[in-house]
Amino acid sequence: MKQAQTKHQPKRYGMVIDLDKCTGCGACMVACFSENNVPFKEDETDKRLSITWMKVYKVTNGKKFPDTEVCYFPRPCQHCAGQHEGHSPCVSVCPATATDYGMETGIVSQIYTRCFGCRYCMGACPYHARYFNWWDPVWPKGMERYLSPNVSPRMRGIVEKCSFCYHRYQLARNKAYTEGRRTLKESEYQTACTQACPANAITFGDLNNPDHAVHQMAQPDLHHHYKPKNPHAFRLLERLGTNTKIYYVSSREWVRKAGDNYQVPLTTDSHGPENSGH
Amino acid sequence: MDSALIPEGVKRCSLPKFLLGLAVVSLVLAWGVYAMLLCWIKGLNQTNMNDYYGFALWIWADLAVIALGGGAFFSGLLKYIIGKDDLKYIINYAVLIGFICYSSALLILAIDVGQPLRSWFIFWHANVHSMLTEVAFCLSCYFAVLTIEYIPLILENRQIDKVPFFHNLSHNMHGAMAVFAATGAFLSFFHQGSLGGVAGVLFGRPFAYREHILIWPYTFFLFTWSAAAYGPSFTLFITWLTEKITRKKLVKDKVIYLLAKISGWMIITYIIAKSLDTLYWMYNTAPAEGFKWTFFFENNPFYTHWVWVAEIILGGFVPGLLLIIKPTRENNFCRVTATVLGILGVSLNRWVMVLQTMAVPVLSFDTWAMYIPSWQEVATTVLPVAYGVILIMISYRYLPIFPQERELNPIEPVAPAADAVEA
Amino acid sequence: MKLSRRCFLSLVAGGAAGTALSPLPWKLADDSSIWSQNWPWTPVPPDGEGTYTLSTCTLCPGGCGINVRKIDDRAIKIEGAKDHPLNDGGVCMLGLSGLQMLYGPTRIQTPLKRAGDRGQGQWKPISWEQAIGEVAQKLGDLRGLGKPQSLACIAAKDTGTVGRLLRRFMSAYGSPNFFRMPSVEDAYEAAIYITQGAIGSAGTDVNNADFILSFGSALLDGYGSPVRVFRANSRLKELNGTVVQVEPRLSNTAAKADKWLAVKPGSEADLALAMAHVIISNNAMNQTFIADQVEGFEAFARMVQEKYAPETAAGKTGLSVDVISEWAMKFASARRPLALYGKGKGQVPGSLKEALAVHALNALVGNINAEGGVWALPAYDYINWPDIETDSVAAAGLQTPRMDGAGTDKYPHARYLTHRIAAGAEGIEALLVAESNPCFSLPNVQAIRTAFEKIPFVVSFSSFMDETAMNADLILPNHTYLERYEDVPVTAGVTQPTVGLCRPVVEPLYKTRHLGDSILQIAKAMKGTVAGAFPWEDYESCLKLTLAGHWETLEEKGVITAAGYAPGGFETASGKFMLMNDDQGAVYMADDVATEGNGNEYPLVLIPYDSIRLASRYVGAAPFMIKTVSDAVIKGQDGYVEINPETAKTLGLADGQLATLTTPVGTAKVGIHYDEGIMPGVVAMPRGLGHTAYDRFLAGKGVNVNELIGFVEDPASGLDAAYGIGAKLA
Amino acid sequence: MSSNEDPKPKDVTEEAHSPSSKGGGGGAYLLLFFLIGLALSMVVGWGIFPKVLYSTKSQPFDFNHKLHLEQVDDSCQSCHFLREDGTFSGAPRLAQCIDCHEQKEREVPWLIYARQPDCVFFSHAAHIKGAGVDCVTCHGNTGTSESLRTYQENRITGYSRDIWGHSIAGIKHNTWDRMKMDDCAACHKDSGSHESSVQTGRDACFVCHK
Repeated sequence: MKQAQTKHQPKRYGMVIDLDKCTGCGACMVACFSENNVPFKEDETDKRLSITWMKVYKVTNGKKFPDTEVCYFPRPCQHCAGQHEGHSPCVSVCPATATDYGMETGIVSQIYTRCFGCRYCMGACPYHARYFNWWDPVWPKGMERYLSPNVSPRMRGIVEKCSFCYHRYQLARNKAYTEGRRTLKESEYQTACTQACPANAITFGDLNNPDHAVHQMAQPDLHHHYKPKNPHAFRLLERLGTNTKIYYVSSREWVRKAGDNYQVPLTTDSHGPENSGH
Repeated sequence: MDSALIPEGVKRCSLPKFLLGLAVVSLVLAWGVYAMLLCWIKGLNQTNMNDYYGFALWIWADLAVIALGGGAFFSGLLKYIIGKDDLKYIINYAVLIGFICYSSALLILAIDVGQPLRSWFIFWHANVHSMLTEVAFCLSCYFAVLTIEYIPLILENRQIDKVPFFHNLSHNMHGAMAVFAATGAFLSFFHQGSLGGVAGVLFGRPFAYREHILIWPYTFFLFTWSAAAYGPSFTLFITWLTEKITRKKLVKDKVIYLLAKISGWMIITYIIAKSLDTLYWMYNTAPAEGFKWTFFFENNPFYTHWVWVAEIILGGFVPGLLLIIKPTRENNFCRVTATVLGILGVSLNRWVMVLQTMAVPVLSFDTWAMYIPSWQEVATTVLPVAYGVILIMISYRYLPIFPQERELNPIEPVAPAADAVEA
Repeated sequence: MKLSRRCFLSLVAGGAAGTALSPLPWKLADDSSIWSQNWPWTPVPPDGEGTYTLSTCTLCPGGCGINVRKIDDRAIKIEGAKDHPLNDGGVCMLGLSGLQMLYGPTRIQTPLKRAGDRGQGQWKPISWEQAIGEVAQKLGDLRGLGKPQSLACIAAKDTGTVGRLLRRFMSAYGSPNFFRMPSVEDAYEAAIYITQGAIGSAGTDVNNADFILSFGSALLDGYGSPVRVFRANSRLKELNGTVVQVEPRLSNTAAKADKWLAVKPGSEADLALAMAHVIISNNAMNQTFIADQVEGFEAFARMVQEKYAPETAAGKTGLSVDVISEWAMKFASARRPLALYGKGKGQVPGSLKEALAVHALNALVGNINAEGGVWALPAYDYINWPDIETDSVAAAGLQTPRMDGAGTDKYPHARYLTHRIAAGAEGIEALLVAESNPCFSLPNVQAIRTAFEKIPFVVSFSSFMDETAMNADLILPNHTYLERYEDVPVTAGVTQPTVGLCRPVVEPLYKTRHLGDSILQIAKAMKGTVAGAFPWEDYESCLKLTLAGHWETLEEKGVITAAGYAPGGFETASGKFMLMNDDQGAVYMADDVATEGNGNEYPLVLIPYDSIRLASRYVGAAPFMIKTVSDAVIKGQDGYVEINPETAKTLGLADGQLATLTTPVGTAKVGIHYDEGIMPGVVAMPRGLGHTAYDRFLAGKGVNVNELIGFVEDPASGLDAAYGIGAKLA
Repeated sequence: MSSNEDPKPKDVTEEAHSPSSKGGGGGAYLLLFFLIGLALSMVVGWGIFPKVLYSTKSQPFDFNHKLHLEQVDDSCQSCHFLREDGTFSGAPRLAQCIDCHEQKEREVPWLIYARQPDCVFFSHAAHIKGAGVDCVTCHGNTGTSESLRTYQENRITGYSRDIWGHSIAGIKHNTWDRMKMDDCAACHKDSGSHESSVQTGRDACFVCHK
């Protein structure tokens, strides 16, 4: 494995989202829009043409009034590691190396200037976390003044997605370097959605670091592709073997089932995930 | 007028009539070109694709034409490597059709990418793990091969052939043709396969995903196989169509039957393999990823079980058997029907592998996504067809594509203008 | 000939070869793709020095602390202020979108004078001198005619230096007709006054309660100080506390609550009193509190026994007797139960009966002025200005009764009956509108707009071209909250007196002026006692003098709280909590407030609901917010209503189809959205859509529910108590 | 590939021989013309094209780095410094100039030779503090220059010519001659920084991109 060659324990940034706390208010979405210069159009009601790196799904238990229940699923890019580190559905298929998997952070990157818009990665992503710029991004006159220089605005004809606010990591490291440090504190690198969440439903940190809250909440099992040991935690479509870094926690069983279908009982010796990589 | 350019001993319609026909097709071409420019200048918002349908009509068209163009490499393989010498009477046309199909595929890809100016990154910054990279390389290499195979045909134009340099060039190229045929077959094996791989490696899309042999999913081999099987059918169908339009017999039945028979056996064997693959997927692959196979054919208006009936029975076993069984094979109607069914079958297979894969909801709380192409997409997909027709018209008129034409259509001293209705 | 052609060919061949061997094709290929990576029409945000400015958000009454990230002089991101007593780093969608308003296309960039007819949107830019002059002139004339009372003023709030400056101006000018935009505070203030004799707002200690019984309050959609309530809810999740939501619709709050009690619209008061009945008959109330601090318990007990048996309530609410009893007892037996009043974000005052009933529940479990309960919060005392010397004109004007009848013998419990502007604006000769959008957010806006047409002179101080500004004669644009200083006293349910400081994050972008300064200058221009009432140089000095000692703390921390504040005893005559007296008796015995439109003609009930993804007060939702709105709410330009499939099918309405929604007040084209989360017979529509002003990202999307719903006056208080309206779909 | 197997081709060759024998002497001509074409295109490609491709702009005023360097005590960092938050100040703002100079009213619109495109995240902190790279490595001996070079801008891309380098062939002699991605990558490789990219086996894209 490549980690071996690096001098130190690599990071594995990930998220734990408490679905009991999440209220579906959508602050995470807008925090993301404004942090990452996400463009907007006059009509955003066709959700399949609407760029939302962080998207909140509304899910119901399908029961009739008054037994109906609703749960909200915030869905950023899942930053899949795949069955062997870095074999994400999208990274493996990009023909021009425009999307990459960073061993140091476990973050799936997207380089807008490298991407030439073949959209293969979008077809590969089961979470619909990737978005194509069908239009040129246009800001009403004057509004371009709020654009952040830390995130490059995207041009028409390329794919974009959640980056775990990677620029915040870059800036935090800048600060660390100037202070003669090489390591970051847990609080120094937090994503915009995590920071904004009014319900404190999102937790972000290094899944490899036992001191970090995400590690304690999700209890990833390093020997089984980081499957959560916390019985209330689960990952979207666990059985695809995408080995994602977004863990969801819910006390409601129907919610956990909605997140990852348990059509075939999931057992650690199930060969399902193994089949999914190669 | 242009009689000097027309091959000796064959009859062609009058130039005005020819130009008229050309003009009509060119109108369609122009429509397609207009749509193409719209997509390049205004961007892909001109299409009905969306974030669920990153791949749509265009990618299907690519997969389909390349499968149908498979006749070129396979008949090349049969003639030069396996030694089915009779095929030399149809191979020119197979090459021409292949050339058209592959150039069309490349054109469509050039429209399909969001940043055409950067499309060369696929070569320059290639990611060798990506099936699409493999496609790009093999596709363009094989297109080069097809061009090389097509050139001598052009050189045989009466006037060009007069130039000794070109004459000798074409003559020498003939010698090397076996090499090119071999190269072509080799390249085709990989790009046909990698096109299958494009869908087969998507482990995030349980509907398309297949287990692997080495780095290649089953669909890799199925696609190569199906291209070799249905490609010749397409060649046969186009030949038949040309004969109908020109009202001439252009290739001897013996040759037709031979190719039909081969195509038939290839189809049958392919469809059996395909059925096994499907069964394995239904009862192993899909469940392993947490899905019951029926899920992929429910709760949506279009993709139901009839898809399989159409693809495997009507598009597979039926044409396969029709072409294997001698009486039906040698019955014009049955044979042509078989080739048509085959063409539809393989096209449907490519459609399903691309479009249904996109339509299926993977997240349990997501819904089926349906899609109807915009007129710009349709126009740009029709564009290559028009272009193909034009290329065939010109080639047929000025090049000796069908070696048996003169023999089959001896010119009577007095040529009644009537028989000269054609493309 | 042949030769030359071939020579030409070889020339070309040589040229091709040479070109290929030169950098030209390769560099061009590279540069053209680099060009496509830096298209000149794709903006490149200039980099610079990054800084943060601490301020306070004023886009809703919540008063959250915000920390605005800047690059050089550009504001690029709004974040929640860490360690702020209300939101501690959290921030809602509206707060996050502030920059789209600051830099947005709907900003009014200079004083404007109406050129065409009202509402035509034809304006002539004028100088500030002229603008101030014209207002002073007009108002001077009115005083000259001896009818200062014909000047009215509508504002979002009456607290803080700006609110107080407006009121002070009205008094000095001589008009009693200052209006505050209606809100649940109106009813809460009345209830607190009646039961506790205190003048002030209600603080709800959600942070320390362990059982919250919410009567339709949108805890997770912007009720009170939104982030504060969110945090309280999350805290309850951690401590396995309980949230019970009483509402006809599966709102976000109901969805996340531990129990959703789906009741028929308008039956909340009956449920509350029935629960009181259960608690009393089971002797589950807080005996000591009742004994020591409550007056009129017996009378109250008798009243609920007579009129509010669970059986009756069961019929009215649609809940079973068992459910009512079960949750009444759970409430009573909780350690720190808290019943909340106020539907949605609290934009409609609601019925006094319901407010009292809910307050009574709190009294029964003894959590009035107690930790985890409801506190009476006095008006803040940091504004001590000299009394106004009024001249005879003003004195006379102030003697005239308020034109809405608030505070009169008929409606002693109401301070403002702002909705009445719709009914009678005849008396109004001139109107000042500050930081509010009555032409959009008051019920029955058609009536409001007609009333506006009757008002000869309307001045708007809006920063944005909203519906009210569109219907004004003069616009004196205010700075946005990101360009100005202002004190922000928070009354939205907080238990500690809290004042935030809103401060300029960026220099004013346009030729706008602080509302406070506009008032000061108008007053000064009017000379005499009016001018005399405003001894300050400008607003900023007024603010600093007023805040005096607090100023430094605010500058540094951005907020001050009277930490450790605890309310004293009750200010009633008896010094006890007045659970029941004759006034209240009358209120309790009165019938429920009915909706407009009888059941035969209007078989359905339309209820508005609040979504935290939409803004329905002064400012309109920003593009970012609209982007997040579900396609089950707006699709294209059409607004969709939630309806139970069962009901829809009986009406023959298919999911997704368009239909006509008719109420006694108005008609609109709406889309049908099947939703199992809503009670049969009810249709729901969000507030905040259907704007006619603002930009193309907001205008024309969906339907403004205020065009379909009117106000219904609570006989007891005169306040608007409409919770819905009869409706029919076809 | 044609397969016409009849005697025709032979006759054709015979016919065809006559014209070609006439044009036999043409061979030399053909070569000549070929060379002319070759030469011309070479001149265009290597000589004219680069001149046309770049426009030249001169700085607002001629700045003497050498002179300033003698005046200040903290060498380059005196004017080009890392801010507290770790970001790099870049070309000095007016605010810094007026520490020594008399008040000027507006910012100086410097043309930045080393400006990278927007997609690049370059961390001066990482290079200066982290790796101890000195300014010269990338910026050359600007510090000792007595006047400013003319600024050349690529008409198509808008890039400063320093990025591609002044040799149109892209040949570099010094580390600072070129500033393309490959140059960054090469240096990173040599300095043995983490091979953290799955795809390239070098540094992950996000290390230097935003």
